[in-house]
Amino acid sequence: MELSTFLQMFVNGTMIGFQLALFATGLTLVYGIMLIINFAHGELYMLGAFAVFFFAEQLGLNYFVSLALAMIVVGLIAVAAERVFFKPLRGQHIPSFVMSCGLAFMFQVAAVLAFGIKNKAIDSVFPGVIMLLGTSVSVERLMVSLISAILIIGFYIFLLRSRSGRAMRAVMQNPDAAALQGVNINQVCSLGMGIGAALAAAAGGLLAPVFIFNPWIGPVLTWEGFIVVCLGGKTSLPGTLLAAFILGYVRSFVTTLVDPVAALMCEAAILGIILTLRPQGLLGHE
Amino acid sequence: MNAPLLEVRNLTKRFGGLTAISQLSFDLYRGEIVGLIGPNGAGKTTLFNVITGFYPPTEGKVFYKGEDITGFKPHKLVQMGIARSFQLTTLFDNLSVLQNVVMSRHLHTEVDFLGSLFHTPGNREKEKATEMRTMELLKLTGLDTQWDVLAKNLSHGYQKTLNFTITVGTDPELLMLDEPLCALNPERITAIQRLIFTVRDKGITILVIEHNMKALFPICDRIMVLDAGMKIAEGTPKEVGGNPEVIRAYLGGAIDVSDRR
Amino acid sequence: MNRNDWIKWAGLAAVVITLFLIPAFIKSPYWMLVLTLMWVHIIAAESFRHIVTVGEYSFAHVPLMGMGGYASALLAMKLGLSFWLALPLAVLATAIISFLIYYPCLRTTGTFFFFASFAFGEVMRLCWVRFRYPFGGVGGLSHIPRPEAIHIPGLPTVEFTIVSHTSYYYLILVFMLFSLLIMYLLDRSRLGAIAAAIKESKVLASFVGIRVWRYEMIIFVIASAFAALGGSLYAHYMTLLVPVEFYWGLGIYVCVWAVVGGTGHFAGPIVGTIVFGLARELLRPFPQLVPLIYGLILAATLAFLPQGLISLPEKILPWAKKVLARVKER
Amino acid sequence: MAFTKKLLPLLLVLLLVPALTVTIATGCAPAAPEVVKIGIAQPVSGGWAAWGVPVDRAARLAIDDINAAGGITVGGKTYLLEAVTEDTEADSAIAMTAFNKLIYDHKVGYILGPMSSAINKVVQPLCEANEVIQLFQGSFPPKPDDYYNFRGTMIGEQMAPAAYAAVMKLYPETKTVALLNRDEEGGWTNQDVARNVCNALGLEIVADEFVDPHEEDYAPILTKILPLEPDFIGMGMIAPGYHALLIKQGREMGYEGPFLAPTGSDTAIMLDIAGAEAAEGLTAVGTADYIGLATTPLMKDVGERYLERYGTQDAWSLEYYNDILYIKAGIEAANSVDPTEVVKALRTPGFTMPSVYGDVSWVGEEFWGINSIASCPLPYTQIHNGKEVVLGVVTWEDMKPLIEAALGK
Repeated sequence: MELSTFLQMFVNGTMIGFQLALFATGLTLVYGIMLIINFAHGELYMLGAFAVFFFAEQLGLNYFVSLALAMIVVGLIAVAAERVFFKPLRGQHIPSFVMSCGLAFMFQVAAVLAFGIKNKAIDSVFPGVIMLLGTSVSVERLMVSLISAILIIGFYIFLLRSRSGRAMRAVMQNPDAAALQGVNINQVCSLGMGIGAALAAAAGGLLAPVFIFNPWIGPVLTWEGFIVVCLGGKTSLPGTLLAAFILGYVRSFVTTLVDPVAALMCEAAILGIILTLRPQGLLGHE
Repeated sequence: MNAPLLEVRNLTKRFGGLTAISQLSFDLYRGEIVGLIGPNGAGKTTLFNVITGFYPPTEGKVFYKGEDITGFKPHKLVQMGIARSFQLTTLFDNLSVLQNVVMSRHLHTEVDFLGSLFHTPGNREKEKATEMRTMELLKLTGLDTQWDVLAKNLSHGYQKTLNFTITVGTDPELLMLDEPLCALNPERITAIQRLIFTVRDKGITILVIEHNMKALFPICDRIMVLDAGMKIAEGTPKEVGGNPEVIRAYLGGAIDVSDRR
Repeated sequence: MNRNDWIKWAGLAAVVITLFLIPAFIKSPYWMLVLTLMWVHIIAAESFRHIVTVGEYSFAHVPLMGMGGYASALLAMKLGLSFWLALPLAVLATAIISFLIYYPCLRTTGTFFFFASFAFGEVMRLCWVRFRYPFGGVGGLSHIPRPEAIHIPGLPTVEFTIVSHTSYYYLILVFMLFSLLIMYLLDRSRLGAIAAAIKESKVLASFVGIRVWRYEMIIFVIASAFAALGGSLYAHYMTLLVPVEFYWGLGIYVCVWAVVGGTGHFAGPIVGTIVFGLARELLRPFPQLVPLIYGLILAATLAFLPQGLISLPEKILPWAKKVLARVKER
Repeated sequence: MAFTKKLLPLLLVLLLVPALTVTIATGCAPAAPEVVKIGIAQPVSGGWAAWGVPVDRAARLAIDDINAAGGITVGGKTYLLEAVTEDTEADSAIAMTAFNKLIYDHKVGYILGPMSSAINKVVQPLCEANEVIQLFQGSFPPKPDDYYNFRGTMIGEQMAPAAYAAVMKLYPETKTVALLNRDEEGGWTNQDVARNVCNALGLEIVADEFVDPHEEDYAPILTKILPLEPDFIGMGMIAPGYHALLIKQGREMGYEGPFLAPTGSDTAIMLDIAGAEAAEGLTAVGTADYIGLATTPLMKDVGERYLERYGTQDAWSLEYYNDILYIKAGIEAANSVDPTEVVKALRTPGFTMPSVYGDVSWVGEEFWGINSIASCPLPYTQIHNGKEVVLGVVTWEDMKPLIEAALGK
């Protein structure tokens, strides 16, 4: 196999990695703070895509403005959902998981009623392709990766520097201790849910011009997100990044060298093996 | 003197850098009550966890009745007659007191699977027998009045007692108690002290971690003092109480040992 | 037997008789089908609860149900075995496979177990997709032989064809009642008690001498065996198995039925399955709204009935009593 | 045990609930005498709704047209048509219940569905057993004993040959092909046929791949295909929208050759997603732009009314409009609304029916042992600078030799 093909596989993997990373960071955050296995996360991605579609295509706003708006709107929706649906179930894994399934159902119906069933797409924002070493890199996806990276880094800075960021980390490490130190758990939960949802919406909005979307794209993504989260170690954000790229490369290389189903198999197998040999995940703590 | 029941031979446990227990050796003889004291982080609970196979030791061995039991699984140890209680009271929270203690009789109720499946008369008798024995235990520990209360609804003192009852329920020969007296009011303390004696009179050997000196010293035949994972003193309560090293390391220490919360 | 027991047994008898009489006053084959499928789902949900009794939630359960279907379908199609032989063999085979799947999973607990079981179940499911021989690939297995007719001297032969809804109804009803009975007895047996103890505290359980690992495995294997029973019945009823139908879709539904019904109580999953199953059929005129209604039922239940729908009577009985009392006063 | 006290009374209640609801529900199923019910069993919710809803829309449009025109007159008696839609969610169990409800509760004699070939294997025997005429949308070929089962739309065995016939007309110099298809029963069938056709045409198959029906990132699979340098890429049954993505990403990765959509394309979506530049030279068989590419006045008229009623044109929608026309023709010919009579009429040799493509008849006996497929002439189109143009029409006669080759007969 020539070098170019190999490079192409590498590029593809990196792109997938960035997409998964941005999506799964929110999932990890929500799990880390609230221990919610949030099955509705993929629906938040879907809502993000539709929100951008609404603002950019139907209202004709600038793409980046609509992206920001989408993040805010979806974030607020998620905060409301957290307050109404998840608060009573805090700390109970399975009930909150089931509740999130219910939420996912409702979001899907909402999207169907609002936007119909047809596949939607929005015009490409950064058309064009860069060719180097016989490898093609779509500018669009490059920008997606770039913006994802910026968002993730920004989120990390927020997490490390800001006061509420530190509060979040405290809660992720040890909720009880954090509560004792006077951290307002409810606030942190809402904030975490909001930010997690905003990141999901950002992923949705960023990929809306690259891919197509309909009300049912959520669940599959959610499962991929879970695989990433578990692999990285449920509450470890660096772990999530690592896992996202590992999975990206596995997907890219196995699909190209074998076939797509084999790629799915590998992902599931890796997850199972890691979870059983190192239950806390790659970078998770005991 | 007869052969020791439990022999610990230069046991060492390191977590990464820090050494929780270093080169610890001691013997326990049948029918004695040995107290294990030491400041927080002296490695007392770690010692329990290593002996009961929670963590494998870094070095050293543990012998029980002359047999090497290093790293045995808990249920194996229980079969051999070693029982332990937990510092943070662990109970079957949503089961009644009776069910809790019935569970503790697990090894001593031979289960006929089909019998229990179809509730045959024979099986009912067995269950009756177990419940009788359980009620005896509850009478012994004074929980019989609350046999049908859910464990989680018991007062702290009674939860400690139930915890103790469960350990006794497994018919152990060696009983390892982790702070059975901490945060209890005086009459509960005396009650449990009396229990410890009754149990000892049945020929059960007891190793007990406790911070509450006032409560501990009177019941112990021997006291071992741990500091930073090392045994710094051993002897009768009187000797230990008078040992200047101990006083420096511990009794004179910052923490007020008489009522720890 | 005291009065309560009498009521109990009378009630049980009444239920069973009613179930056996339903075909007499429901002539619609469509509703026969709906109920029959519901019985299969009840087997699935109840055996799922059986896993929950030790405090774990398994996502390999539905793939294992599918495995039961595939096993008996393959035995019947490739080896030409009779359904009546294929069924027990499939249950056995699935029990063994479930052991292999849960063996690694049991190193983990809680959420980790949840996802580990998902991963291994998914690997198994993808095997059906990946290997066209013998599993038939994405298209799955079709034209699975139906059960052979039952000949009992002196009675009319019971045929199993695409239109013999009643005989299927009875076949699956009998199997459902059988598995419910066994699971109920297991639940009350010492095994159930041990499961409860393990659920409460694995550590303490091990320190009263319970071999936690072994008992968990026993319970999981039994549960998987019942799931396989359901799967096999489903396969020979539908005569079609498609891998995607044993994806997380049904997995989530089974979990939802069990949890919304109430896993703390034996009858919980039954309630859940029936409520959602009927909701599904009664909402047929508005297909788009089905998920919405599901979501609402689910949210309302989790919010107001933490113990599940099963605890509804306890919640309203006192209130009802009050009302009655007030009525009496007048 | 306290545990069991509540259990059984409760069991009693809750197991009686279904029984009661059932009795109530079954109590109400009246069927007005002068109405002919037509069942539509399609996925109208969930991920496959995009496939099922056009059927529902087109069928209801056709039924309303017929009723507006005074219904169907049989033996001096006028019948109106009535549509009954039941959701199948593309799930075999739910589809089975849907068909049972249609057949036994709604007592319909004619059913449009199902969409999925796999599900058809379960419901088709049911329709046969209950003598219900079934117009099936999947791509699975008929069997000789499927007496009540008709296919108003093209099946895989036709579309692939038609498509490659068109390609050979357009690109005679083609040597190598890459076959990509949807990893799903219909896709497998379609791919098998495509393979045979390509072999028959002497084309070398350099890649033979399947992708998940809902896959959106084709970069990895394209990385596998493109280095093999195919002269063109056949996209099998990959759905409109998804194959637009495939084209877009293929262009991004530097593939210049033509694409082929053997099972029809949806130009609007195509241009919207892939853009005119990328879509240039896309060859498709069948069309979604029934107005712009109308081959008959009826087609144009219906297409326009579909657009104005539903605000969109759907790929493969008017083929389902045809289904209703066939039923109407059958009823009139049989001069009875009884399916057993109608099926006889439909099966009379040389029976021709109106369709938006003009008069058609049931064909296919020489290949599948029974005449069950409507011989719609398929327009094959190509996209040239942002506009879809019809290059010609593939008729049943054109297809025959290739189908023969495809089936190795």
